[in-house]
Amino acid sequence: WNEPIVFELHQPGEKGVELPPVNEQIVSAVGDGVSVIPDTMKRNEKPNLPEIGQARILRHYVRLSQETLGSDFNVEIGQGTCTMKYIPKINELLIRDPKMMELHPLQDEGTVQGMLEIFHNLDLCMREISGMDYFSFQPSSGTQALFTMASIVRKYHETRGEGDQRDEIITTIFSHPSQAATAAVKGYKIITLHPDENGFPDIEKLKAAVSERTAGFVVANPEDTGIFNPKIKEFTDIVHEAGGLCFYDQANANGLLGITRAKEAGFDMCFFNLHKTFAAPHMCGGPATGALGVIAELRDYLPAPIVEHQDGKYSLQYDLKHSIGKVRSFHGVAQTVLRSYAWIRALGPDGLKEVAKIAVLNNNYMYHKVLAIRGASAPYVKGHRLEQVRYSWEQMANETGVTTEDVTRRMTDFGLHYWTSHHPYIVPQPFTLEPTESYSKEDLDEYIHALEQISKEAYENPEIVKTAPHNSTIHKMDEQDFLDDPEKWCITWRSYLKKAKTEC
Amino acid sequence: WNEPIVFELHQPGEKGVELPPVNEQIVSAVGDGVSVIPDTMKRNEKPNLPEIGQARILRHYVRLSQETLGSDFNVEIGQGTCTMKYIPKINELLIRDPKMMELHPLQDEGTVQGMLEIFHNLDLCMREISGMDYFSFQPSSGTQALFTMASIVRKYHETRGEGDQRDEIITTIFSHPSQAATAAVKGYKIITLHPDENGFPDIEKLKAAVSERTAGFVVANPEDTGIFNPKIKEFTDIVHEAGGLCFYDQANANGLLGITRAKEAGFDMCFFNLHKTFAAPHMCGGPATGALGVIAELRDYLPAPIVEHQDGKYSLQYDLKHSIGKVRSFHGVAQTVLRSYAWIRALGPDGLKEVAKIAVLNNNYMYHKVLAIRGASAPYVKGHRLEQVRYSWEQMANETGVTTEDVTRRMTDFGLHYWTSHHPYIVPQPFTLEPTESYSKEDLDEYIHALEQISKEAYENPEIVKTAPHNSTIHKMDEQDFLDDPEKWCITWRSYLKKAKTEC
Amino acid sequence: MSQKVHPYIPNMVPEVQAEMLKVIGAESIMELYSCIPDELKLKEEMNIPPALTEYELRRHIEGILNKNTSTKEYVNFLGAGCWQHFIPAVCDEVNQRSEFLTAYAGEPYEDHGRFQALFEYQSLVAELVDMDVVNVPTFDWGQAASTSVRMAARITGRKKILLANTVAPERSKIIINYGTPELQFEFVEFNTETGAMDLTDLQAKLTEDVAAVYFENPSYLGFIEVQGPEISKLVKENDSLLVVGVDPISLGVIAPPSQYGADIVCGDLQPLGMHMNFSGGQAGFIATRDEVEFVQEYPSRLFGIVPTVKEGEYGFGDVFYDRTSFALREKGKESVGTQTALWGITAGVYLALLGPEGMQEVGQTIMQNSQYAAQQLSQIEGVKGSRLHSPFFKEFIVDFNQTGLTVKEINEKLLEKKIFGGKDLSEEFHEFGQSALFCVTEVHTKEDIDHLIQSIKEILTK
Amino acid sequence: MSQKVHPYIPNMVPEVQAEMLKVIGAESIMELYSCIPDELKLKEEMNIPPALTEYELRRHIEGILNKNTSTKEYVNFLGAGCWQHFIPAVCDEVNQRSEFLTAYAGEPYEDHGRFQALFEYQSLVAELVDMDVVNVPTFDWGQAASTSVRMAARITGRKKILLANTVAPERSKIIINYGTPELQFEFVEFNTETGAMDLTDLQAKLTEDVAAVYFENPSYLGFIEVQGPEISKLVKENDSLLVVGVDPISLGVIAPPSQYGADIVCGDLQPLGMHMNFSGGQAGFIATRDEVEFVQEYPSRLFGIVPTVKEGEYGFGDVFYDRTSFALREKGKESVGTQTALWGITAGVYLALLGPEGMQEVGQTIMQNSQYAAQQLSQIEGVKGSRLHSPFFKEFIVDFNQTGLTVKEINEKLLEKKIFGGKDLSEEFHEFGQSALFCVTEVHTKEDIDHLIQSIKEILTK
Repeated sequence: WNEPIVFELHQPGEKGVELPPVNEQIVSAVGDGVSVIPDTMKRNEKPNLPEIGQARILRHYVRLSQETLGSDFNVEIGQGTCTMKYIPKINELLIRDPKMMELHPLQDEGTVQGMLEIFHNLDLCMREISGMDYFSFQPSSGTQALFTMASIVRKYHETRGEGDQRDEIITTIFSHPSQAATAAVKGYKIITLHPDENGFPDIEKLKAAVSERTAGFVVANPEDTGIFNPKIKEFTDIVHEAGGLCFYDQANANGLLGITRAKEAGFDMCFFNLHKTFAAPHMCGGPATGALGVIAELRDYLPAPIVEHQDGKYSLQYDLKHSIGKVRSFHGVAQTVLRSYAWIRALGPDGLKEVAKIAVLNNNYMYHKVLAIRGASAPYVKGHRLEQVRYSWEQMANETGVTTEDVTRRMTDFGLHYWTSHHPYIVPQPFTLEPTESYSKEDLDEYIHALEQISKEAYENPEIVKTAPHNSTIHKMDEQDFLDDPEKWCITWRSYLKKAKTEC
Repeated sequence: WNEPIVFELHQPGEKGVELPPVNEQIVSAVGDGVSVIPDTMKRNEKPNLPEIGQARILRHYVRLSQETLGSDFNVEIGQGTCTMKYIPKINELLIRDPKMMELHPLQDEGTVQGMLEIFHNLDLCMREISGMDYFSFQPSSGTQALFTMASIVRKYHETRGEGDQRDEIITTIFSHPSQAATAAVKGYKIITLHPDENGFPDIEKLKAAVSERTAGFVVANPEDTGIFNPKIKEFTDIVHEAGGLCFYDQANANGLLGITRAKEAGFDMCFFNLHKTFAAPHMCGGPATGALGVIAELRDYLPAPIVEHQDGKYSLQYDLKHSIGKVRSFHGVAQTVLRSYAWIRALGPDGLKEVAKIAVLNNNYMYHKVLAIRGASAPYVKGHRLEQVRYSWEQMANETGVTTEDVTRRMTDFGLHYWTSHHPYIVPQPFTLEPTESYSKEDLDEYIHALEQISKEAYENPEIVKTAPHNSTIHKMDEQDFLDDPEKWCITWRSYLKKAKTEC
Repeated sequence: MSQKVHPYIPNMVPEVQAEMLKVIGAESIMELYSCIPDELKLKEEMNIPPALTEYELRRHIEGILNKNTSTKEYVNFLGAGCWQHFIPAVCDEVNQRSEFLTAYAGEPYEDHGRFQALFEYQSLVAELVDMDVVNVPTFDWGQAASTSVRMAARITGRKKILLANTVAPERSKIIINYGTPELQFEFVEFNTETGAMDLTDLQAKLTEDVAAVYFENPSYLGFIEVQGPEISKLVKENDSLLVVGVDPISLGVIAPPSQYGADIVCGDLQPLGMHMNFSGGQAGFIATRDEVEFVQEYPSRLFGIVPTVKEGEYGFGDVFYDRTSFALREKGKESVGTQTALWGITAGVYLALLGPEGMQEVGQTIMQNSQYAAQQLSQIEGVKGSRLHSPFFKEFIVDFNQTGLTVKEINEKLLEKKIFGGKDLSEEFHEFGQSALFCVTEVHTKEDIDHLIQSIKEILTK
Repeated sequence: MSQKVHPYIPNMVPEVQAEMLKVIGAESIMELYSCIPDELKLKEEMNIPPALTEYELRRHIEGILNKNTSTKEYVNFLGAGCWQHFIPAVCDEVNQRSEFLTAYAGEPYEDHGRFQALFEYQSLVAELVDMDVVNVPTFDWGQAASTSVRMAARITGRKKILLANTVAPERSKIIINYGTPELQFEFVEFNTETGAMDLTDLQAKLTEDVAAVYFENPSYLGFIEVQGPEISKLVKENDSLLVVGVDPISLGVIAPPSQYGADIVCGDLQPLGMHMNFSGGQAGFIATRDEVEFVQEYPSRLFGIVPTVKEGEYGFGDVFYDRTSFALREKGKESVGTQTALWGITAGVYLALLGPEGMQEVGQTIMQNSQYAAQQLSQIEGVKGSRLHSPFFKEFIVDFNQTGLTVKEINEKLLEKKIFGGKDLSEEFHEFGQSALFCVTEVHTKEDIDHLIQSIKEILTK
């Protein structure tokens, strides 16, 4: 398809849907309803939205959907750190139950016992998986969970009278950028530890960093390199001794389920991405849930309410003494809570452990295969990778001029995703692959084969790769600064009409 | 995608879904359950089905779906006679209600009052639209409705002692082939009337054809040419005088809703395709419904049961004195009944009439535009077309060698459907377009433009058209007799493995 | 009602209409109807309620549907040709995809996916029935059986069809209406203790004008016809063809009829992934050997695989299209048209999901659950859990003659206990008196069955 | 439990594992975990119930969900930040498409459709709010407001934020937690008879350290703040920024805040096509003018349109990516990550469906229905239909102080009549005593409202 922008479909007079009409008797009783608005506050011109018949709108959006590569459609390995896994269709059916979709969050507790039971049951499961004592599902992404944890750290120290003194949070460079960013939002100075030559977090650097100003330590383990820090318990001990709290970004937990837990590693808090590790879909980027677990001592700091269960009755507990307040309206994204609960129940404890084991098996298989590709490498320690690996095309780039961005575009010609990775590009020419447990050996081989092919092309005929994509929905975008020059960027169609169209 | 055949995805040991397990106590009580089957009747080897994980199966089928061009995705004008119209999404939501999906057809009537009400309500609407007195929704396609009508014709004459004598059914060449085919199945000799030079059914030929052997007359009006027979009432009178029944194939009714009816034209029976005129989807070719209406006199010939309504209670009436028996199990395709009822209620009487009028407007607009394309024509009378037209590329084929089949393949490069038409090819190099009410002028123009472009190519560079498709899911198929030589045809994968693969 | 532009009809916009009429050269749309004589034009308004907006429509329809009580709310023991089975969510996802839902008769290129999915369905069912040719599905089992016996008649050039007397009565009605007047039908007696076909009667009726013998296995009454090989032998000796109808979900544990001599196999795909939908889920299949004399007699479409000009790529097309009524009108083989393609695709998804192990497992679980139910029913005084002595699959006759209550009465009382009892057989099979056909599948839990048992006990002791 | 291969985990097949381990050169999978010290390894089994098959899972979950009573069963008058509106079926169809459901962070090429759909959403909301820049949506209104005031603080270099005291209390909690410790917050008083902001108090608090004033319109309490232009004037005189939160479904009838001087507009998309989902449908948007000093302060992704090398073709990409925390970590603007993209796409579909007429119509119908409800309530003795005198949109305060009953008691009794009464305000707004916030939208029929009136009458006369 070469589908126009929705505004270009405008045909005055067409209609997409009819609204429920107002009752004539109501009109008789109250009139037109809008005259009560003072003139200054009335909308005088209708919004400049397009008018389009229903069939054409549907056609527009289903065509756009086909131009989108969901994980249902490809071997979704290339979005490393994102834990793209199979989204069970049964769960998608279950969340469309009107007994879920049509619930108002403020309904009387007696009328939402089922929903509260699901929240509580998932809480119980997450406790087993993490060793934590209480969970909140209010944070609606990993980033928001990180922010919530930073908020709890602050509240915790404030409650103890050390709010001003403890103004530093320590993180590592291979943890997700949101760890640093959210702590900074909460007013903290960030100390970022760089790894040792093997890619392990450096314990000496941590020792040097902690002090009476340390509020907390936040880290992913394994980090985005896929390397697990075996000394993690020593790390948390050091931070605890300095008086800080330790909080754990479990975005990379997929290789750890049933294997090792936050509690034993000495963490006070942790969070899991339900939309990654627990098989809720990514939905183009949310809504999502960052399930936040804390030890009993921190229960009263959680955002309210949390679900409690007593005498067979579920209730919402709003009365949390030190609560940071709220981070998201009402109860969070109930659908992801239901999906993840369903996923856990479909697997059971043994299945969860298999998830972890196969994710690690798949990743190590991939690791061995990718390292054999000409021009590819995986910096830092050999082996020791769990569920993902951050690789590098540094050699290929040096030898052929083909960069990891070129590979990104070329991969789309194979109908596959490939993501370079987060900033910062500490690893040069990076790419991050995370095969999860969802893909078969044959799937992995297909993906590996595409990488091999591109490497071959890069060495034999680099232009093919550099001018890619050749076979995608659109051609290569113009490389001028349409996205970074304020005179040229157009964030909306009306803006485009003002800026770009006038040039023509 | 270049998606393999599902059997090629086989990986021994993988599993697509788990079944509900048998209860252990049941096993204790009855054992393995299968030992009671005598050895001769036991299945010894498991069926040779593939073993595939759930994600891979889903990926397979969703990819195949993307390689299928549903009417949601294109300007679906090219399947003339099929009345491809907008399928409202609200109706698709409604049929997924468990109160519909999970009903057993033999449930106590008291527990399916809602379903029976919908059947009855649709019956009432169809009576208004057709002038008939009773409807059955048991026939599950147009063809089955035609067959049912032929069965009623036979039963009717048998009841009157003329079963053997009246052994001929008269039809016309531009009616759907199923009219002749189904009557033949019911044991009738078929008399086919050819049109006069203007494309109208020839009343003189009808007069010559009727006799005491005439059992019935079946016709579409307008026929597949889009030409309405204005003398239809004279036709039915002639047949009635000869003692035959008249039954009406309303597959082409989309231009007639609220304009003219079967009753006034003198028909004793008629049917409508709910999956065409009444906006139930085609679903790749069924399940569907041929809603069959009869005049009061023929009520007792209908297949049982029909729905009745008395004192606010709906019931199934099985006791029809002359019933032909059954043509389909239970009650027919309840989902299409619900969909069509919903569609009628969304339009109301005025909306239905608009459907007809706009379908005719769209078709006549198209007609004028297509006739202006080089090489295209519409045989028979000028004008007088209602909702569709059978066109011809005879001139283009003569002048350029490009045939209507070539155009079919080339249209797929534009992401559009184009159907040549039914056999027999009375009109040379035929194509049949039916734009329905669902498409906007802009949509029609897009389709017309594609035809113009192809005509241009045919005259300027015919090879482009002849070697099409260039840009479709697959390349042009090998033109050998893989489909007609018994040594080469492979109707199943196992057959392919036996025949084709051994050659390699 | 003023003419608001309806969301489904874009060209109701007056300005657009005017522009189009100008191109056509007409003053008004009604002018385009000048070919219809005035006396045929509808004068009055149709008596149909005014249009509802989407939200009103939804409330209206849901309001009506809420008068139904579904098998999700009550425990259901009805079968008799429409069965409640486990339906994997993936089946629904695939058949609700907009592309498959709204596609129709496209060509092998733009509809490649549809062709492939149907070819795969043919191939998967072929493995299940162990035969080489399977059709694009027809309306239902009744139609499949009807066409099967007509095919047999054309192949043999004979006109008489013998039907087992245990064939589902509603199905025989379809078969007989479809076959007459060209074919003659006769019924073969059965043993009322086992359900098995009376071979003596069969032999007597197997005259030289018999084109085919048709029976069902598992039968409508649930019992397994264990004389497959014997019947086959008699049929073959008479140069007739053997047509057998099957419930395909039984074929993981019961031998497919091809293995005991059937020439044509037919049945219903509904158990393989279709919701009951008040009977909207039925779809009939036909399977035969890959022999020209069989293939040429199919009225249905048959999709075959074809290489494309690119090596290693497959395309698909209609095999032997010229036999169909599309091509030959009344000279074609019966007729063809819209049938039940989407259910074919769905059955393919189901079989791919279950695989060989799954099909075996589901068959076994059904046998275990249904045997358990029959066993428990038999322990109730006055009730015979399975009236017939032969092994059965999924369904079985429960004999209530000794209870003093009619099936109708029992079912009414079961309804109060949120149970849909089995189908009342007292009209269709007088020989069994007050008996009912109960259906137990893999979806019934032990608790469901125990609830039935307990409820019947309570009803009988009242 | 023996290790059956799970349908979600294909490589559980032992033979495949062996092959893969051979490539890796390891003996067992656990060997790959050697990097984890033994003392960190979990010794006990997790106390989670054993795995359920798909059918068991479905019965289990549906069994739990059946304990809920939804707003489809009872008539609902709850709003307060999550509202029941008409949702066109096309919205659901689009957001349930497998492609959108399972896509994530693909590149502009293979995810072209996602980029375009989000760019279109931005563009459509831009028309509604009459501003040139709109972000890819964030979590909810609370987050959008939080970020808006932080943006204002960065733009002005000031640290104090004034909040209208009528801002939703739960929303203020989010804003304050998100803003502290960097920002200071102060509340501006309101007139308890009209809800309007106390301009004298505002003026007094508008000191030179004030970065922004934030109020909501229509407000949490439903009334329309009619002093928009006056407030704007005061704010501008102080070189502060005006941030206004809106319910976007009101913008077909109420002026968008940009038209009375707002610099930043935010709100929740949930009314535009999202089911309530027990609050899973929230999504926050932010809109500003197209000025560098504003654009550079967005933490969110902003998709822009870019020509491709082929003329007339559009591509899409991230505008000014280097401002984000992805690029700059703690030096970026706040943080970005997974937010609520699918709801953005859905809101786009909704706006495209309704068009200019529809947005106007829905706003008007809501006003008429809610005014009717308030009017009828006022006719009940002891009840004041709308506690405030000002015009309101969709929600209004119902004063029960004269009835002698608490809101809690009334709501409990309404529940018996299958009605969810309005939100109890007695804790959040003591000044209104026993009052409740009722919500009436276009989905309420006259019958629904009359049922409420009748029920309250019955409750009060008992």
